[in-house]
Amino acid sequence: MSGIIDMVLASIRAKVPAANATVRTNPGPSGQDSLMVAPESVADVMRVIHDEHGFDFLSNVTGVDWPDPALAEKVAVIAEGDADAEGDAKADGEETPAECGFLEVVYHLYHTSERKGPLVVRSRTKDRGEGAKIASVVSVYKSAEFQEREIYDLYGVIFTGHPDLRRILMWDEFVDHPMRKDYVAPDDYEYEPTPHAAVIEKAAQHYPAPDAD
Amino acid sequence: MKDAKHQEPAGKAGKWTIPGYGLLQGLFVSGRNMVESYYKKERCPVIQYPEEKADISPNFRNFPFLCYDGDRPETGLRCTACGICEKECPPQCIYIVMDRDENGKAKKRPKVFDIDISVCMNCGICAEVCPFDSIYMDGQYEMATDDRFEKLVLGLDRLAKSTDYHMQLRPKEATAVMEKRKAAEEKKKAAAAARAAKAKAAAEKKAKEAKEQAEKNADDAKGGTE
Amino acid sequence: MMLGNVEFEMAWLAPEQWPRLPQHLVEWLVALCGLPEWLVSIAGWFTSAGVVVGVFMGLFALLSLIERKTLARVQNRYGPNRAGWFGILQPVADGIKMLTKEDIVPAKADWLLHLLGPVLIVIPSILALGVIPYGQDWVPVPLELGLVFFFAVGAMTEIAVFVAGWASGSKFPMLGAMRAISQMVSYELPLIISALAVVMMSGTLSLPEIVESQGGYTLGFLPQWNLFTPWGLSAGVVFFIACIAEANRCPFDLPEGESEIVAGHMTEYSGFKYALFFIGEYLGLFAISALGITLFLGGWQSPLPIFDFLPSWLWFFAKLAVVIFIFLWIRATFPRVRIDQLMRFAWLCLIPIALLSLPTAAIWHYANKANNDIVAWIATMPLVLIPWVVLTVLFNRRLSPATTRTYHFAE
Amino acid sequence: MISDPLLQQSSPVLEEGSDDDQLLRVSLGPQHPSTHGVFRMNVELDGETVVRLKPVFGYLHRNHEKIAEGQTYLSSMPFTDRLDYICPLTNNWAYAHAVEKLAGIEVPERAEYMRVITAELTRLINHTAFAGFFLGDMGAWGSALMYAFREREKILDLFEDLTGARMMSNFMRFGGCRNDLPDGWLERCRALVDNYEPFLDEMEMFLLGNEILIARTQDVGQLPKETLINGGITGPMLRAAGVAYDIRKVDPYGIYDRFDFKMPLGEKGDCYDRLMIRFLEMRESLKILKQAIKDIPEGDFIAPKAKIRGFKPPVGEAYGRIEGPKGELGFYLVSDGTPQPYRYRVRPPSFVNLTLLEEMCVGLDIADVVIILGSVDIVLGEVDR
Amino acid sequence: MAIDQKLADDLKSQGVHVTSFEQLINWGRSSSLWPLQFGLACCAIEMIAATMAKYDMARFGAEVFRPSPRQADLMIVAGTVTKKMAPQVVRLYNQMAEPKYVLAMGACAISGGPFKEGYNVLKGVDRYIPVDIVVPGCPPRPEALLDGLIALQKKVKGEKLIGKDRVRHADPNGMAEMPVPEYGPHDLQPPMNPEVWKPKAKIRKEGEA
Repeated sequence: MSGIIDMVLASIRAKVPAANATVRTNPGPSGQDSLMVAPESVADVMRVIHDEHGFDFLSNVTGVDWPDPALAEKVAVIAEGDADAEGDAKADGEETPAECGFLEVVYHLYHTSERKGPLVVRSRTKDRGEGAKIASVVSVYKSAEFQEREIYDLYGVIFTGHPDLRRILMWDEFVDHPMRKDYVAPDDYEYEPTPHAAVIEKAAQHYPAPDAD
Repeated sequence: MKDAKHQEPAGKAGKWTIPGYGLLQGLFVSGRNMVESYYKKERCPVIQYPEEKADISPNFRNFPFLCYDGDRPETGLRCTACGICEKECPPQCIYIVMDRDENGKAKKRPKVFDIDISVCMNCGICAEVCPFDSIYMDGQYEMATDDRFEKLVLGLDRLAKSTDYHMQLRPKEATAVMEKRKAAEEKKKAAAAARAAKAKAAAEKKAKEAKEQAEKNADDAKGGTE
Repeated sequence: MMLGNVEFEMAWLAPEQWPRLPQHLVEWLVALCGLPEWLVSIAGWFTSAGVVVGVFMGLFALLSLIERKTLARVQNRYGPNRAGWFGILQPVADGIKMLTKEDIVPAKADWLLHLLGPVLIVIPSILALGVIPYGQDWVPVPLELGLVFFFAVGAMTEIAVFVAGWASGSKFPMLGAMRAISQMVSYELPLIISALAVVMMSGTLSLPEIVESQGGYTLGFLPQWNLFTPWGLSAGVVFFIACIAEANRCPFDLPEGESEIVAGHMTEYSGFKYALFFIGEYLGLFAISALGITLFLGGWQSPLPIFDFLPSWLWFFAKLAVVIFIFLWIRATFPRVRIDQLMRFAWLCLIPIALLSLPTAAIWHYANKANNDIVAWIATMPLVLIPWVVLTVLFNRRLSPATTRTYHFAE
Repeated sequence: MISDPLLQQSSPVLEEGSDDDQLLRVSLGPQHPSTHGVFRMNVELDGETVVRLKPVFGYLHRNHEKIAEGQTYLSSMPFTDRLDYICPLTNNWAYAHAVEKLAGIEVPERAEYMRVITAELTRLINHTAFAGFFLGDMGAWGSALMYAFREREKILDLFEDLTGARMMSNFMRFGGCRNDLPDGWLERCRALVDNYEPFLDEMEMFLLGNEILIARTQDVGQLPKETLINGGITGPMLRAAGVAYDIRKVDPYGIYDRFDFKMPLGEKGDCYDRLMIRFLEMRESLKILKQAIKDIPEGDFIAPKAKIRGFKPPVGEAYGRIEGPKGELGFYLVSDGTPQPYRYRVRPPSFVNLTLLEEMCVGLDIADVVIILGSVDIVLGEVDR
Repeated sequence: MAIDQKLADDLKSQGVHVTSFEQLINWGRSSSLWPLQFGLACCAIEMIAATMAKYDMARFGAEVFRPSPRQADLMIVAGTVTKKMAPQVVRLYNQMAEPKYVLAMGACAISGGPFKEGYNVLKGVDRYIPVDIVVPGCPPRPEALLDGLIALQKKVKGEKLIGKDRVRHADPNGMAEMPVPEYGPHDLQPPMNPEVWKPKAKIRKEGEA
């Protein structure tokens, strides 16, 4: 696996220097290391991966919300040992505002005819508000179209260059991004005979003195 | 596709058919199904539900029930209100209140045990995690009602079912559980006896020690006064 | 028993005359009351019409049950069996429910046309049923131009379906109506052309006479029905296929097209208006099958001379049952065709074959004049076989790539 | 509301008042007889020809991912049953596979065999039901569906005996299966497998030669291979176009590398090939089942060290995928070391397979749209999650 | 209108069946409940299975699944009703002709079921439309659905069509149209229809009997 990643990393560093590509090792037993690139050059990186390395199948695109960047550093993203990458990682870390967190998009790519994969590529937005932008890869991989719309819907990541970026799962009038960790679900408490913590709090608001009578 | 070895084709290449042959084949199959449905059970597997019922596998699980030993649910309930099932239940449809005596001491039995079967997802995780062989999955499914609020919350009165019921439902599992419980009980009894003996010994020893201590203290006191 | 100008005859009680018994009795009773003659015949007409409507309404109820039960049996089930003994009251229950159901007229609909649609679809079917010869002596309206009348009236259903679809004021009914118009107009052609061959041979447009012309047996056992002649075979097959399309039955039930356009022209109808569509559809099915039987299956003629003692109308209804069963069987089996395939099939396949059956019939006529069946068969068979050979070759060459499909297996 | 200029620039397709006012705009769904649930397509028709088609999702968006992120790893297992509710056992396996990758759990051999047997039976259910639903989409009056469900009931009886439920099995655990095979189950399974082949013969006779079906399905909805791969299409749909990509072969999970089976490949990739490939795949599944039933060893049905309660995988992330009956079913999990997953993501095959729906449908009839959607074989529980 | 039950029983034993008009109508309605062809989620598969060979709902005259709501009598809400779907479900209900019945099949339709914690899941379809029969289970077995159908038939047979306590749809003022909720920025507007949704609010604090 690392063989592919190193190969891809070398060519990306040569072709798309702006991508700031680094390798992140996975601390878990799965050993699926990933390639971290800058958000605005994701599409260029994908173009290189698709055209030069033959990864023709983008299987999975998904978002992850990291309101707490310290946790993000702990999980899944331990920078690789060599000095070069370390420097990059540091630079990356400095760019990330520590207090506001960020959104991450993870791509899983495969090579269908040579049966290689997965190549995990990830990218982080600058913050979780206005700056949550990532270049869309729909022009390279059509399969990202609906998945990117889903990430936009549920996480609020704006994919620049997406042909039809609308809400996909929720209705168009909906304004929140429900998969974010800080999303608060609408208060539609109702009859619930077996209540547990969250429900009880809501119930108390709905019926100020539930047992008054 | 470098290493995809193509092998013999599976299509029906080169065969000539007359138009309409496939349609006639279709008619033949449906016609055969119709005719055979009159005399072949396999072609007419209808079970006329309310009158006759399909033999459902004993493993079938629908909603949970609580098992009690003996013949009175008030006393024999195996449940200790530990709350493990309440915590593990994926849709959070179990609600338990521990029964307590006047001093607030837990009586190790539920005062309230409600399962909201309008939410229950029949997953069986409660039965799986229960360490006290108390909660099992029932095969009862005829629960249709027109009152969602009153009839779909199962309280202790509707949940508690005797071991005989369990035995009837799943003899194999129930027997295994009974044997296990019996063994455990015996072990417990033995352990209890041993513990009692030990406790007795300890108590004796303690008493002895206390006595000695008292004596010693008395001695000391005596010594002190001297 | 000589009262008025109608005489009671014991012959009325013969099985052959049973269907006309009510008419005779009413006429007799009316005449008994001393009413004028024109009133007697009007009463007779109404009664005979009432018999036809009554019989076919009863058959409709029965068929709606039999259809559900046959479909169920094909699908390895029992079908309705709770309402009454063996489910026999299921149509009654359906009828009661339909009658007592709310009638919704959508806000965007044209209420008058919305009402007219289902009514217009039932009337022509009943009218068309009037000219069919059901038995030797049972022809409700013995018209000289029965066949023309039948087709003229039958064409009205197309308008009714379109009215229903258009008046509903919504999209799926509109699509259904458009499909219905194009389908039914295209299939009128093969239907009429194939009937024309029969007219050519029998030399009459009167349906009772067409049936008469099919009497007799070749070699003493093979009935001389039009279907058992080379030209009749090809015309009959075309007629049967066109029948299915005209009756909007599967596999040509595109106007209804459940999986595509919800319920087509009936989408916005509820309650009894919907039931009327149902009735219209089934009565239309009866009418067109009855015509097919009249034209090609010898009408009320019995298939073997030894069965001649049975009343002729019984034979008619037995044939009707068989034809309807084939309709049901087909419905239980086939998927639906697509609209362009449907049209291409009509124009490129059915109409040429139907047209070819006309010269075939002519050749058969002249060859038969020499009173030599073998010569007639030899002379006409090539014409009948040509379309099938062409079709087979085309089908295997171009239309069916299935014969050239290959599937590979990879490790 | 995010006021980004990018969002205002909505797709040209939705703009009103352009020069195609003559088009008929029809919304197929969410309640429509052949959208397999609550899928919706906004179709613009020129006569009956599709000019544009926009799928609308979300009518069954049940927030599976959000709910799973709030509860333990085990609690999500019964929820996976409800993703693709026609084939719950493969969903179970995919999730268990991902968690096993995440936590590095070994699965005992008997459990692997049990998984293969149940998964292949599930594939049989899915493909059989597919044939039935597909014919239903084409307007057949349910006979094929009835025959399919007649056989499905037999498999469901087996499942009920094994897992305790007809559909929502909740059977796999991290490191094995929940319970062992009941007595006599394997014999019943073997009998079923032996009787399945005649049923398949009958179905093939019933369907595959039918000229109407051939006319309806051939040369409908085909796309070039490269487009399909680029569009993320997986499963029988991709193999019907001749791409040899089956995860059981290219990225073998479980013990699939031990079995002797092949990947059937089509040539054109139209709806007929998709139907045919599924029939051929069922025969391959029967081959696998026969081998698995013969070879299944005695032993543990779950790894002895596996934890049911209080399961906490180490920090890390994993993407595990299996070949579901509908295509690549993947689970992406991020663990932060707590009993709840930090991120839980399902990569549903039927959702991604819909990517190219518009490309396949444009220029064809509305009746073709219905059968193309049928040939994609979607299940809304999985599309919207 | 009502017939003396004793007399009717007496006559029945003599082989004479007496029925009132009301009973006849109710019998017709209950024997011909045509469901709307409308499946939402997992339960829909069990609903289909209930119409198939092994269970055969057709025996009750209820296999005619009508794709158009105008011709359907019974809405089997089989599966999770999401908030995005809820307006459509209410609209379908409104489009059905009276008398119409609703059968909530499965946990999700009754109360949101296992998915009730979801932000997009309606916690029970009875928040917007009146439900006649609920069939618990996740999903209920096909037999359970048939059981629910039989319960509904019983209910229909017992309906009073005239008099003071007549059923809703026999009352000219009976509410047939339910207001359709609208999509709001966070939730549906309104989140429930108070005319229909009258929970017996029984709220307890955690750990309270």
